[in-house]
Amino acid sequence: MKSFIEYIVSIFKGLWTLLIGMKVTGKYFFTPWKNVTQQYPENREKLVMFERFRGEVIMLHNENNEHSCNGCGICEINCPNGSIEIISKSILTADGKKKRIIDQHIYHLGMCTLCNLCVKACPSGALAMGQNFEHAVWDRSLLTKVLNQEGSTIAENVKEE
Amino acid sequence: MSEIKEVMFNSDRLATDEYLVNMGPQHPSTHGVLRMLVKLEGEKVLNIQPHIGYIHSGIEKMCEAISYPQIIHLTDRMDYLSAHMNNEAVALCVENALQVEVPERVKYIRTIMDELARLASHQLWWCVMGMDLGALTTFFYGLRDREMILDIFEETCGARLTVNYNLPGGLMFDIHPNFQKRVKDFITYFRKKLPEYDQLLSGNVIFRERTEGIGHLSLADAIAYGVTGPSGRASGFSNDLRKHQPYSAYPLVKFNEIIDHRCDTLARYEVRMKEMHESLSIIEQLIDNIPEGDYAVKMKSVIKLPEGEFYQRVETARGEFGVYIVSDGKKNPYRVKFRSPGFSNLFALNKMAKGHKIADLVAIMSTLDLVIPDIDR
Amino acid sequence: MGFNFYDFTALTHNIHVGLVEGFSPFMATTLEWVIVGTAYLLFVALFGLLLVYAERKVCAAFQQRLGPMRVGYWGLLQTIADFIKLLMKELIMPRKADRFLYNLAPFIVIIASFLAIAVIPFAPGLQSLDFDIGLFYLTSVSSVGVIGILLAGWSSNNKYSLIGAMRSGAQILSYELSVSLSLLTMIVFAGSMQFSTIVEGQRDGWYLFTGHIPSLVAFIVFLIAGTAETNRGPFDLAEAESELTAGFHTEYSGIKFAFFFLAEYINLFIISAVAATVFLGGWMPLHFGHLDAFNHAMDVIPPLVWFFLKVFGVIFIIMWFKWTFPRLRVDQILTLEWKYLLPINLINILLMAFIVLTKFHF
Amino acid sequence: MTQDELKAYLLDKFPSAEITLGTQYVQMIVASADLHQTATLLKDAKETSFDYLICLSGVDYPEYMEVIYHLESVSLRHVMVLKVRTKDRVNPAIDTVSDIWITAKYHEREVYDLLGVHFNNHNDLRRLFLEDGWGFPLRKDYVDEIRIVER
Repeated sequence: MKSFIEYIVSIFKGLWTLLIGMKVTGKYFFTPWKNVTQQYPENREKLVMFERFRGEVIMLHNENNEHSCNGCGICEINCPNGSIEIISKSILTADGKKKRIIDQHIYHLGMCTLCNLCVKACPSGALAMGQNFEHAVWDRSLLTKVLNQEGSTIAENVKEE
Repeated sequence: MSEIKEVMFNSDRLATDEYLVNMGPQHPSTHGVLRMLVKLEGEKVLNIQPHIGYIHSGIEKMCEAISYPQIIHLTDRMDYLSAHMNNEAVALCVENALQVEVPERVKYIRTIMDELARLASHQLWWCVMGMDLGALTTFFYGLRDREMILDIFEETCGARLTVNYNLPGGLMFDIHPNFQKRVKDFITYFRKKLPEYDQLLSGNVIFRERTEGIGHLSLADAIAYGVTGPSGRASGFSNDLRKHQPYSAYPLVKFNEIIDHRCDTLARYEVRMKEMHESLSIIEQLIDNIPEGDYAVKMKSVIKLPEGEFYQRVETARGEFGVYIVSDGKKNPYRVKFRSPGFSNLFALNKMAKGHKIADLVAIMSTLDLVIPDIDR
Repeated sequence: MGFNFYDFTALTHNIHVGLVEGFSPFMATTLEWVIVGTAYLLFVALFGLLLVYAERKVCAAFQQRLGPMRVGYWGLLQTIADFIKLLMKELIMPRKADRFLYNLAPFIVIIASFLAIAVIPFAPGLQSLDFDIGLFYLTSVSSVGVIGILLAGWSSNNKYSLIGAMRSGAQILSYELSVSLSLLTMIVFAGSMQFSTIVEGQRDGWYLFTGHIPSLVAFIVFLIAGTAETNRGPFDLAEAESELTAGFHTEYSGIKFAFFFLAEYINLFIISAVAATVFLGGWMPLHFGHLDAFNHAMDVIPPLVWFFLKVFGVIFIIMWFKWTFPRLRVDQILTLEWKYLLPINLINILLMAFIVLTKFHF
Repeated sequence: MTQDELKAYLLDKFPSAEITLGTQYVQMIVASADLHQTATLLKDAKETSFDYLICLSGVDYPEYMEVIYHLESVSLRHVMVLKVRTKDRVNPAIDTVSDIWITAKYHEREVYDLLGVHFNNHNDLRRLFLEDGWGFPLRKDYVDEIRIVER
């Protein structure tokens, strides 16, 4: 008899726990305005990434198209997976001296793990992390970027190497 | 007639064969590319042979060629759910080797981040556990709450999963001004949601029937197999390194090591559920008391470890994570070995699931909370 | 040929008379077949698509999501797009599959569903077969589907499929018992197996309310067993995707997969329709004993709307089960049937017989 | 036991082994012939009872191959490092400890896979991550011109 009562009780207890579970899901069903879905391509205008979000490495340029990279190569050394290459060239300065400056700061986005070590290591603060995260391209070669813009020059106040 | 009789009673012609099923490398419940050769008798599991290495990435070999700050960013990719703890293990190991004392602020922030990462990992585990048992809705509820932690990570560390927030000697950035408010908001929010988790899954009669008494792993076996973390603690194996070998700010906080002696799937489930409460209370104790100070000590630009061997153990969401660095005085380590919790935990699966049904195998596997890159490294 | 939205008897009768008068008897019968068959095909295809859409939206709402939103307004055309995709997909067959049985299986499953749908009374006059053994016929034809599932699992030469099919076989064979017994309880109460009589008997109150506790118990048992019959919800062992990838239809692709998929939703409709008819009064409006004003107000809503409202109500409950509960294990599913549902059912029948004999019901 | 007590105890028990107090843990280097016996003693003796093998790693040093066992006692909470060396680089072989700590079975497979150290009496010594016929990548003389780019 005791086991029979236990049997009956177990049925009702079991049903009760099931109803409690249904209460939780039901609560969300009947409050659809609490939905958490973000419709991504539609909300592109409103979508703001966090300021520290690491989307890609960029080189900061001011309004005169000047950057502060002196081509020292510390970022290249600090990069764990070889996604930065610095190509420098030598020019003649006004007073007739030969000087090595940066020609191209090449950045392979396809190899980058966005670890922030290059930005952290840069002594002149030339690099930063950009918030753009839509990197899909049709051709892999497009992922190799030149970070210093066309015709840009080194800013005046940057320490010479 | 005699023909039929012969077929029915002649055991040679009606021989039973073992039923080998390949679970994986692509299978919904292995959560990655794990392959298991499961020997079945009907629904009953007779033997399980895990085959790993499908995403072996040779991180240990890679580490031999790169410097210490760079190693940290590789550890993100091992157990991506405990990325912060893995980072911290390497950072602590290097700091111990160099005898660097990090500021109190760093210790506090690291501990808070650890616990947030543990919460995020347990949340993901909870929702995947529900999904493995067939309750698909848990998956979305868990992810919904995990999103808040990931937002905290993104705002402070700059990334959601592969945070890379630690450096030898401190942190990558200081905490974001919104950090404390966001974390407190999360705690109040999540305190309200946790009872819901219990109502939806823990209390459910089907769930309890599915888990109670399934996948027994005795204390002796847990120690012999080296099953650590919540899975080990559910077998009564007291192995919480936050208690036994406290690091960072863990000596300063009060919390309980959750130990269960029931040894079954339900125990492993409940240990993790209770750990979420403990993590919340740890964060609560620290979040308002973060001391002022630097977020990193100035280290040399090229970090060279003294010659010798260094071992650091930390408690990740899955168990004991160890970093063993052999240095020969150069800027790269001579050899790095990672003791990953998942590796040891995985091989206890055979012991636990033998004799149970296929459905139980899935449940047991999800309570072990395997992360495959953590196993393969 | 007046069109009456409240009673289709005249409409169907007129079509029948028109056909018989206009054509030879053979042609008339053939044309009737074609018309009725096309109507059912269209209904099943459209209702299946609607149910798939509804399931996706309902499950999304349970999970705090939006569900399909891109194709059409609020994703209304999503299932149609999916269907077109499935039609265009390549039909893949495993090399060592049993070719004939592999191709036959999806048809058996879907034919079983079609056979069952024939006896469902949608509205007065809108029912193609009105047997005196309607419920008996329905339970027997709907269990033919399991043969298709077993064949699909066996013939596709896949270990997961075979396990799934065997699970499904054990499950449906057991739960068929509960479905039949809970319906039997209601047959005892209604005194008939004919659908039209059952619906007519609920003019003054649904059986769920008039039959006291036994009919309530029978309703709950029928919901549970019916969910198991359709391989859904917490009983989806046959296609448990976390264990068996996709169970018995792992190896099916394209339109054959669509057949299995459609059959699942038609079965869901049939179970809900039977529940609505037997327990909730079918197309009968909600009537309470002597509240005449209320009853008249309810009569304004057409029977077809009443029927679908009830069906969708039951479908919603079954979906609610599916998106809340974890899946049962294979031995538990049999324990639930043989140790809980069956004894409850047997006692329930006795109780119902007692109530009917003592005329204790309303 | 504290590190010093443990060191003293081990010095007393294993006079032939080379025991030092490392920066973190007590280290004990045993001859490869004594390994199995020493490990059994370390696990079974009441004073030490090292029943939990934390980590088993292999290192390829220029002169020798070394296998390192990090041991902990669950009841006594002390940690030590056991090391064993072999000079043979062509066919390095060390006794297995998988019958003492079951988890060693899989860690030893990993060491065999990546360093090519053979473990005697191991009942299932197969490669774990890599294919048969692959080299032993964690050895210092391993070359892979395709996959390893030197910088």
